[in-house]
Order: sequence, then C-alpha cells, then structure tokens
Amino acid sequence: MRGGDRVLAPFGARQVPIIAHERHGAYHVLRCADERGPRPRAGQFYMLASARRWGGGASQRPFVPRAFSVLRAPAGTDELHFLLDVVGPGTERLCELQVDDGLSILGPLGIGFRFPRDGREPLLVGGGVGIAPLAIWQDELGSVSALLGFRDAEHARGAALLSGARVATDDGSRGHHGLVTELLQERLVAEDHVEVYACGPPAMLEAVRAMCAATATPAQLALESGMACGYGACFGCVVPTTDGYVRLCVDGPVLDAARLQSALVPGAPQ
Amino acid sequence: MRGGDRVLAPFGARQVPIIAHERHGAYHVLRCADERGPRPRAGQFYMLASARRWGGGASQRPFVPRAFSVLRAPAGTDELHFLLDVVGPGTERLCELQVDDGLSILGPLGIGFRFPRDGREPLLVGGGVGIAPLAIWQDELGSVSALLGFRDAEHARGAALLSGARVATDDGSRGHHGLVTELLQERLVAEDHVEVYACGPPAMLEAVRAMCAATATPAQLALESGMACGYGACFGCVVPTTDGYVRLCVDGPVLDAARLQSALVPGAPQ
Amino acid sequence: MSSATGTGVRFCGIELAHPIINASGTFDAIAARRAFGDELDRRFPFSAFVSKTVTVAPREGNPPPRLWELPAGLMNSIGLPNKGLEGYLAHDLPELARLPVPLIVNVMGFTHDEVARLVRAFSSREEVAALELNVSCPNVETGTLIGSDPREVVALLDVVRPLTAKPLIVKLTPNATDVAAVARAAQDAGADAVSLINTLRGMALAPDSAKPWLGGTTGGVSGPAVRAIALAQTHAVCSELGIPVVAMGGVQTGADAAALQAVGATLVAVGTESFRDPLAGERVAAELDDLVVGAEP
Amino acid sequence: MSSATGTGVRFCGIELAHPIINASGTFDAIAARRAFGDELDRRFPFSAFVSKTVTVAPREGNPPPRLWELPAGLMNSIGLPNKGLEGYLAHDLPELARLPVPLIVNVMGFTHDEVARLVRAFSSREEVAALELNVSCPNVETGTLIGSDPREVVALLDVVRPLTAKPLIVKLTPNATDVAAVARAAQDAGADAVSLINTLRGMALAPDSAKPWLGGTTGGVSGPAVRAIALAQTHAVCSELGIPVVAMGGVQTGADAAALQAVGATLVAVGTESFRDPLAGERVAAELDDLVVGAEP
Ligand SMILES: Cc1cc2nc3c(=O)[nH]c(=O)nc-3n(C[C@H](O)[C@H](O)[C@H](O)COP(=O)(O)OP(=O)(O)OC[C@H]3O[C@@H](n4cnc5c(N)ncnc54)[C@H](O)[C@@H]3O)c2cc1C
Ligand SMILES: Cc1cc2nc3c(=O)[nH]c(=O)nc-3n(C[C@H](O)[C@H](O)[C@H](O)COP(=O)(O)OP(=O)(O)OC[C@H]3O[C@@H](n4cnc5c(N)ncnc54)[C@H](O)[C@@H]3O)c2cc1C
Ligand SMILES: Cc1cc2nc3c(=O)[nH]c(=O)nc-3n(C[C@H](O)[C@H](O)[C@H](O)COP(=O)(O)O)c2cc1C
Ligand SMILES: Cc1cc2nc3c(=O)[nH]c(=O)nc-3n(C[C@H](O)[C@H](O)[C@H](O)COP(=O)(O)O)c2cc1C
Ligand code: FES
Ligand code: FES
Repeated sequence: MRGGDRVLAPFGARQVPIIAHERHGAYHVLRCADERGPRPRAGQFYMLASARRWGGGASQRPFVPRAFSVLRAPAGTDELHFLLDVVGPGTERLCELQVDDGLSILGPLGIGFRFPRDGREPLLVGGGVGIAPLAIWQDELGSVSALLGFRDAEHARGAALLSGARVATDDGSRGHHGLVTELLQERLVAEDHVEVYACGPPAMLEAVRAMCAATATPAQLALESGMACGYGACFGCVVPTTDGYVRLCVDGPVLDAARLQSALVPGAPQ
Repeated sequence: MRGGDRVLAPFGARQVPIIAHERHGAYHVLRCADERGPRPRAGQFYMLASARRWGGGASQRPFVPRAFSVLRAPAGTDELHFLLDVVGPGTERLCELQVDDGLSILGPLGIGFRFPRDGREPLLVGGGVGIAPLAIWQDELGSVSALLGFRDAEHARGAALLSGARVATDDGSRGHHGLVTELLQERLVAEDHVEVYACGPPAMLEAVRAMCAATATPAQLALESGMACGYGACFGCVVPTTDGYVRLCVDGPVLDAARLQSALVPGAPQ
Repeated sequence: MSSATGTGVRFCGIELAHPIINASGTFDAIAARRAFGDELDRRFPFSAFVSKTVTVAPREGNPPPRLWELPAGLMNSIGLPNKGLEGYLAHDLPELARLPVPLIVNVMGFTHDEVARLVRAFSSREEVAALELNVSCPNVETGTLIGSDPREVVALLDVVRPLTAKPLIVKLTPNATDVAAVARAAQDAGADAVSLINTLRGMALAPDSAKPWLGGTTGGVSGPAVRAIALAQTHAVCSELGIPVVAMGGVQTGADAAALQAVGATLVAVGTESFRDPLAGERVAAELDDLVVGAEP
Repeated sequence: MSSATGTGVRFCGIELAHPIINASGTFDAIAARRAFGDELDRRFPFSAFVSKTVTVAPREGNPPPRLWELPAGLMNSIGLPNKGLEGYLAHDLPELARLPVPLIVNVMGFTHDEVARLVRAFSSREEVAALELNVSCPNVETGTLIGSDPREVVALLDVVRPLTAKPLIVKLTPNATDVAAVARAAQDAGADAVSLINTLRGMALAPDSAKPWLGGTTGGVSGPAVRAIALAQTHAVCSELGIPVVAMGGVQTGADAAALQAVGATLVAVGTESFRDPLAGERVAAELDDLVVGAEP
C-alpha cells in the first residue's frame, strides 16, 4: 500500500453545485465546483448522490450514494468532472441534475494509479464508461497512448474526452471493428516496455489481465464492485485477491493485476 | 347514503398532464387535463401522486398517493383544478410539478355535497386550504355567500378563488380580525333558514358543528382523515359517527354534521 | 411446486386464470364496486378474491389513526373490522359471489371453537372456493401468538381440519423465530397450502409527541420495505414444504412476483401496492406474464 | 431509564458526551482514518465507538456480492470478516485505543468456550470500556439461534457473566417471536444492558436470474425500512426492562433517535445511515440536542 497515491478526503459528505451538465454521445458529464475539497489523484473516486430527492425511482431506489471515478479535475480550478452512464435508478437520478442543483459528494476516496515502474511507457486501455479515470491520468501523464473500446459510434463519442485515442467498436461503426483488447494484443506483441492502465467492464479487464500476465506486462486495473459507503465502513465492496478479500474502496479501486486471479468481480456493475 | 351524490371513477389510476401551476398567495393551484375522466361532483376528491419520483423526500416518503378535494372542474372543459398547501413530503412533491409533467390521478372518489334541504339558503364556511371544495360548490350553486378564514393576508389571497367571500384572518391582516366561526355566529343569529357547508381544519369544523347543533342548523362537513387508498380498500380512513366508524373515502368525505359527536378526527392532517 | 401452464395456474384444485390474487384486507371488492361501478367486475385484477378477515362476532376495528406511512411502506392498525359471521353471510357473501373469480374467505377466531364455527359455516357454502386461516392472533387461553408456535397451529388444525373438505390455507405470521417450522407443522396437520407473509409488528410515535401514533399502539408493516424479508421467509418455507405456497409482501412488479415464484411460490398476492393503484394486480399479472413468455426459448 | 443530563449521558457507569454511538459493523474507525486522516479523531461523530464483531478465529467473511440495495434500506451478507482475537488485540486495539471516545468491543463465539475466551481476553484490557455480545448466531451444538431463545441466552450468560466486571451488553436479534422475553432473560442472567435491533433476515434474487444475489444466500436488512420494527421492539423491551437499552434500526434523524428514547432507550446507535454520510452520527446528535433543548419549557 503506497499512501502517497491517496489524497485524503475531507470528513463528511459536502454539498456542491452542479456547474455544467454535458452530453458526450450516450454519456453524461457532470461538472461541479468543489471549493472545500482537495485535488484528487487519478484513479480516485467519489461517492455521489443528489442533494435532494435521492430516492423515489425504480424499486424506491436509490438509497445509498454511488461511486464514480473522477474524470477530470482541471488544474487551477476547483472543478470536478464525472462521466456517467445511465444504468439504473442512481445514475438516472444523477443525470437529471441541472446547473445549480446540489450534488452531495464524499471524496476523493481510495487509491489511484501509481506511476509506471522502471521507466515503462504507460498504455491506457479503456472500455465504455471505464474511460473516466484514464482521462485524468492522461492529463497527469501527458500525451500517452490510449486504446478505447465502445459498443458503437454513439458511445465512441466519449473517446473525445481523451486525446489521440485509438478506438474500437463492437459493431465496427467507428475505428477498429472488434474488441479493444485486440488493439492491446497488437501493442503487447509490438512493444515490451509498457505498463498497462485499464478500466472497463469486467470481461474486458479480465482479458487485459490475462494478456498482461501472459506477456509479463505490469498492469494496474481500476476495478468496480457494489459499494455502500466508499470509506471502508461496510465491508461490502470486497474483491478476491491473492491476499484474500480486500475492500476495493480503501485498498483500491486500482489494484495491481498481479494481485488478482481474475478480474471478474462477482456482482460488480456490468 | 345517496348514490346520486357520487360520480363513479374510472377503474385504475390514470396519468394526466399538468397544464398549469399557479400560486395564490401561500397556496398552489395545479390544473390537469383529464380527458378520460367524468366531471366530478362538488365535494368529491381524487388521489394524486406524481407520475415520476413519488418518493425520495423527507423520511423517504411519500409512498401512497394523497387525497385532494377537487377545487374546480370548469364546465365544457376536461380540466380539474386542485388547491394545495405544502405541509409535508407528498404536497411538497406535487408542488414541484410543472406544466407537462405527469400527474397520476384516481377519482372522482367519495360522496360530495347534497343540495340544501327544504329550500334553505346555502352558506359556505371555509378555513385555509379547506376552501377548495367550496369553490366548485359555489360554481354549481351560483353566487351564494361564503365566509372564509385564513391565517394571514398572504393565505387570504386564496379567497379570490371564490366570489364575494367575507374574509377573516387570525392576525387581522385582512378582513375580520378573528375566527371565521365568529362571522358564522353572526349569520346564524341573524338568519335561521340556512344550510351550512363547511370545510377546514378540525378545530374550525368542530366549532361549526357545535354552533349548528346549538341552533338546529343543518350542516354538511367535508372532513379529512389520513388515507392510503381512497376507494375503501384499506379501512384506514375511518372517523367515528353515531353509526360507528365509517370510511371517509367511500362514505364521505362529506358527512352530515348530525352524524358526528365531534368533528375532531384523530390523526387527521391539521 | 408451481403448476402454471401459460399464465393459467391450478391451486389446490382450483383453476385460476393467472397467479396473482389479492392479499386479505387490502382490497374490498364491495366498496370498490361503489367507487368504480361495473368496471370492477369487467376488469377484475385478481384471479381469485380473498376477503378481509371474518370473525364470529362483528368488530368495529381499532380507533383511528389507523395508518402511518413508512419509508417505502405502510403501517396499519386496522384491527380487523368486519360484520361478523352472520353479517358476512347475509350481506357480503352474496355480493362477493357475483365476482367473476373464485372466492377465498379469510377467517380468524379467538378460540378453537370460534374457528370451528367459522370453518363449518363456510364449508357448506358453494360460493366459497377455499378458506384462509389467519393465525396471527393470540390464543386467548395461553396468550401465545398461535401462528408463532408449531404446537398451537397443530392443535388448531386438529380441530378444524376434519370439519371441511375445502382447501385450507394457513396464513403464517412473520413475527416468529422459525416460520418454516410453523409451516411444516401446518402441512403435517393437514393444511392444503400456506400463505405468507402477514405484516411485521411495528410502531411509530406521533410527530412532536412521545405518544404512539396508531390507535392500536403497534401496527403491521407492509409494502416494499418488507419485500426482502418476505422473499427470505418464502424461500425458507418453500424449501421445506410439499404443499403450495401463496407468497406476498411488498410485491410491486412482475419481477417481484417472479422472484417469489422462483423460490417456490405457486400464487403471489398483491397487498399494499393496490392502495397506490387499484389496478396494480392487473399490471403485476401482465408483467409477470411478459417475463414468463420472454424467458421461453 | 435515561440518565441524560443536557446532552451528556451516563451508560453503565460510562460517561458519554451525547447519546449517539455507532452500530457495530457499520463504521470502521481504522479504515476511516485512512480515508479522512486526523479529522476523524478531531471530529469523531460518536460518543463511544463500537467495533465490528470479533471472533476467536480470523474470518474472511462471505463471498461477494455482499450488498443489495432495498427500497429505503440495505441488505448485507458481510459474514463477520475480522482478524480474529489475536489479530484484533495486536493490530486493531492499539489503533482504536487512540480514539477520543470509550471503546465497546462486540464479540461473538460459536461455542460458550469461544465467547468465554473473548470475554476473558477483553476483560483485562483497560482500553475496553464495555463488551457487546452478538448472540445472532446459531449454537453449533443445538442449532438454535442463541438470541432467539431465552434459555440459550441464560445458558451463555451463566458462563460468561462471572468472567468480567466490565459492562456486558447483549445484542438481541429481531428474528425472534418474543424479543422482550429474550431481553428479560438476559437481564435476569446479569446483563448490564441490551442493544437492539440487529438486522432482519432477508433475501434477494439476482436480476434476470433465479439465483440468490448475495454470496451468503440470505442477508440482513437494515436502514429506514426497519425503523418501525425497531421502535416496536425497543418499546416492547423497554416496557419490561430495568437495565439500559441501546436502540438502533433505521435511525436517520434526531427525531428518529428521540422516538427511540421516548420509548425508553438510553443510547441510540446509527448504522446504515453512516454509509450515506460518515458524519451522520454528528448530525443526528446535534438534531437530537436541538429537539431536547427545544422541548424545554
Ligand atoms: C470505484 C468505482 C468507480 C466507478 N466509476 C464510474 C464512472 O466513472 N462512471 C460510471 O458511470 N459508473 C462508474 N461506476 C459504476 C457506478 O457506481 C454504477 O454504475 C452505479 O452505482 C449504478 O447505480 P444505479 O442505481 O444507476 O444502477 P443499479 O441498479 O445499482 O445497477 C447497477 C448494477 O448493480 C446491480 N444491482 C441491481 N440492482 C441492485 C440492487 N438493488 N442492489 C445492489 N446491486 C444491484 C446489478 O449488477 C446492476 O447491473 C464506478 C463504480 C465504482 C465502484
Ligand atoms: C378527502 C380529503 C380532501 C383533501 N383535500 C385537500 C385539498 O384540497 N388541499 C390540500 O392541500 N389538502 C387536502 N387534503 C389533505 C391532504 O391530503 C394532506 O395535506 C396530504 O395528504 C399531506 O401529505 P404530506 O405528505 O404533504 O404531509 P404529511 O407528512 O403526510 O403530513 C400531513 C399530516 O399527516 C400526519 N403525518 C405525519 N407523518 C405521517 C406519516 N408518516 N404517516 C401518516 N401520517 C403522518 C400528521 O398529522 C401531519 O400533520 C385532503 C384530505 C382528504 C382526506
Ligand atoms: C391495511 C391492511 C389490512 C390488512 N388486513 C388483513 C386482514 O384482515 N387479514 C389478513 O390476513 N391480513 C391482512 N393484511 C395483511 C396482508 O394481507 C399482507 O399479508 C401484507 O400486507 C403483506 O403484503 P403487502 O406488502 O403486499 O401489503 C392487511 C394488510 C394491510 C396493509
Ligand atoms: C453492513 C453491516 C454490517 C454489520 N455488521 C455487524 C456486526 O459485525 N456485528 C453486529 O452486531 N451487528 C452488525 N450489523 C448490524 C448493525 O449493528 C445494526 O444492528 C443494524 O444495521 C440496524 O441498524 P441500522 O438500521 O441503523 O443500520 C451490521 C449492519 C450492517 C448494515
Ligand atoms: S464500500 Fe463500504 S467498505 Fe467499501
Ligand atoms: S382510504 Fe383506504 S379505506 Fe378509505
């Protein structure tokens, strides 16, 4: 555990205003102004909830806040950006928020990405909404390569959030027709001095993990699991590692791929 | 029970659009367009809920729909008007609704006002948001006298919803300084051939009931009690009468004052 | 356990058009007819109608207030108001017999004798398809809640089972340490089916006061708030039983009903959700049907 | 029952700054220090800290998924992961002793011997102000849930009560027919206080599947959904007990805490609400204080 990869969160949820709500294809970007919080590290996340009417959706949910990687925290501003994909009552409610509505945030939480080992070249691999933590990491690292996979061209519009990304789509409507891991495979074959930073759906992460293991390429995976608290209180977000279960919210969400037998976390949001 | 005072409701809650949301001093008037429903009788009510996000307020409420007297159902239109006072999570949510938002309605429900007996002159007595059923009753009866009581001038702006009303305010900021029942007392002393139609807070209704009983004046009281269903399913809305408990939603909400020992319904919204 | 074919379902020998019925005490077909007229009968939302609990003597029910809204639920202390056996037979039964669906009468007695009287009285009425025994009440002699004690349930069934050939459904209380043990006892003592869950004991204080809000001091919790508890108890009961189970508790959607069927329920009852919309049962049945159809290969 | 003075309160001889503590297993002060740093200690939300259940042997806990969100609540099957007695003494206790508030250690054993070992071990540690016995677990010999059976609770207390002079709080399970009877048994067998409610047994199926969602199959329901049930059980227990009661279950506001105190609780614990905001306990305590002050003439 390297404490240095964690920026401490102010204690307690705080309310901040939404200052912009943008659409990027199928995705939403919410920007808020976090006057009282520190600048997060790439790969850290926040627990978000609407300040008002958090609940009352499908199945009378949401009830607990929801975890979101920080997409971007532009230097010299107090802005935090989040990238959201509507998949259920929590993300639906958050994506209803408009400018000046209140957002409840707790964070930054968890441990983010660490710099590459032994002068390796960073290689970012993202799938779907999982591109979020890679954007802030690219901001920090400078212009490093990114391989991004999406369902279709409409979702692939999210690729504009990173610079110079190579894109793959499942339906071939933009970029490479196929999986982003196919692009990764090419790169792993061509070069051997990279460190992979990946975030995306479990199946993609598992493919990344297996490829990197096979080629002895170090990889840091930003995982997801169902969370209730985000700060280690509930023990609900565990994932199995070589050291047993670890709470993803305090010991992750970025884990070294070498610590995982599999990146297929049971019950993780897909 | 006179069946003639009840217009049957279409079976099932239906969704209608909000077509106007007005403020009248402290009160809100919501208008909706009810294409599929019949014209209600004065004194009938509807169970209302927001079509979306009914819940998620204080204490994770509301959950069941809320009862509201119809304020007005203008002839020749499909409009229904409701008068709302924000007192808790249900009324708060309904008063968030804007034009084109969906309102879920069930009704018209219950038994409304009956015409006066033996050629008596109708006299309307209302308190606060309880003026609602008197407006539609006045629409039906023509220009009959109305005595309306309010907390203060801001609330008394609701009096404009009836025509030619005499107003009393608790703080004297408009009209008679004192209780509306003081105005009623004057009228009951001056005339003896009236029938009183009253709706308002329990303490007011109880005073009206006692005064009318003392002067042998017939009175019809539109009562309130906590309701879950509005159509006789839950047995929750009972009030004690001389014939035992009756469900206000199917045997009321208008009850003959003679059937009541007291109009102080336990647990009624104040 | 389920013998559903398409959406039709056979329950204790009764053919039902679909698996969704109402929960006792949450739909008064007679009052609904007053509010909605004939449309109620033309479009009856449930495949069988379960009447509110009938007792031997008429009951006024508990003093109001009787309702308290909960986070995602409701609490009631209605107190089983009803016209009593004679009043039910004279006034309610003829009205309910007109419904387009089979009638299940829910009964409760404060002594074995009372339950026996009720069972005997309905046993001979052909309008009645089945009886549901509400055992969420204390044995007035021993003080124990009958439905929480397997021995009490057996003692009751030993008395009433021989009195009728009609299907006997025992409605279990969830306020028990081991609901499955009570269910097993009911099955062994001859129950044809069990139903669950009844409401969970709850309480609320009046705002700005330290006094109980409900006229009955405590009340029964129902609605989505109890859904997970209902599923756990239904799962536990179905795992041990061979007889059909009627499951309920917080059902709002076809998916909720499907979950109860997935753990073994034959029928699913909709209760509190009908308060939010009297046609909830119809919607749940349609959603369930879509799920079942959708799931076919 | 309450000996609150202003907001300060005395509980089993321990002076607490206010009546709001955390519910066991819903706040990990050590992890919170990693997330929030020293601010945690400067602004600790609770007047005492109750640690997560400690067992003799280390436990990994249940396989994920461990959480399922409910209408106005949460269900968990965490499975009591902990470092075990030795690990706790070596690693957790020194960290928790640094907290600015008294420490209550919650323990559970699968046999009387195990509980005895835990009680003995903590009895001699002056960092520990009191012990809470989690009896929501089966007696491995008899199979009964200890906390649902008064005799089992008495048998356990007969063994462990003599082993410590520290206050012993028995944490009751709500999954019992007569919680007050269990509480009375605990009192009679020497408990210094009881706490309730623990979570209610629940279950959920995975969406689009008929399989249980939780790794542990069933889970425990908590949050606002159980608030009314918690109040009813607290009321029933307090009506019969002379010893102090720590009440919890769905507390979100000062008013919720005040209601539990109004029916007799001395302390109130905040559990699930802390997941929505780690400072929930501070807010509840402040709101409660306002209510108490506001109520003075
Ligand atoms: C560290 C971290 C970072 C994340 N970053 C992002 C991000 O940047 N952008 C983004 O869009 N998402 C992100 N997520 C995922 C996001 O948290 C989830 O999409 C969100 O919680 C979904 O909430 P919901 O209510 O919309 O959907 P839910 O209904 O909660 O559905 C989401 C998934 O949860 C499961 N589920 C369904 N019902 C329930 C229930 N009742 N209880 C529990 N689980 C249920 C299912 O597997 C479902 O697929 C991140 C998650 C983590 C842990
Ligand atoms: C036939 C009828 C006609 C009505 N007509 C009108 C009308 O025209 N206009 C109008 O504004 N209102 C009308 N009402 C009253 C209206 O229904 C209530 O104001 C509304 O239900 C309040 O809901 P709420 O959620 O805003 O407030 P609530 O929080 O429900 O509070 C309202 C009252 O309910 C009680 N209460 C508080 N908490 C709870 C709880 N958890 N569960 C149960 N009760 C609780 C208290 O006594 C409180 O004062 C009518 C009521 C009836 C029965
Ligand atoms: C207002 C109300 C009245 C009820 N009355 C009865 C009754 O008379 N007899 C009975 O066996 N159950 C009664 N119940 C319990 C329901 O039949 C059902 O078991 C319970 O409400 C759980 O289902 P639900 O969550 O869908 O409401 C009542 C429930 C409610 C909410
Ligand atoms: C995630 C979670 C973990 C819990 N772990 C424990 C535990 O280890 N020991 C225990 O006695 N109770 C445990 N509980 C129960 C709580 O202490 C409390 O009794 C219950 O959650 C009700 O309070 P609440 O509704 O405020 O959460 C746990 C509850 C939750 C939600
Ligand atoms: S989300 Fe609660 S411990 Fe990680
Ligand atoms: S509100 Fe349900 S019976 Fe009247």
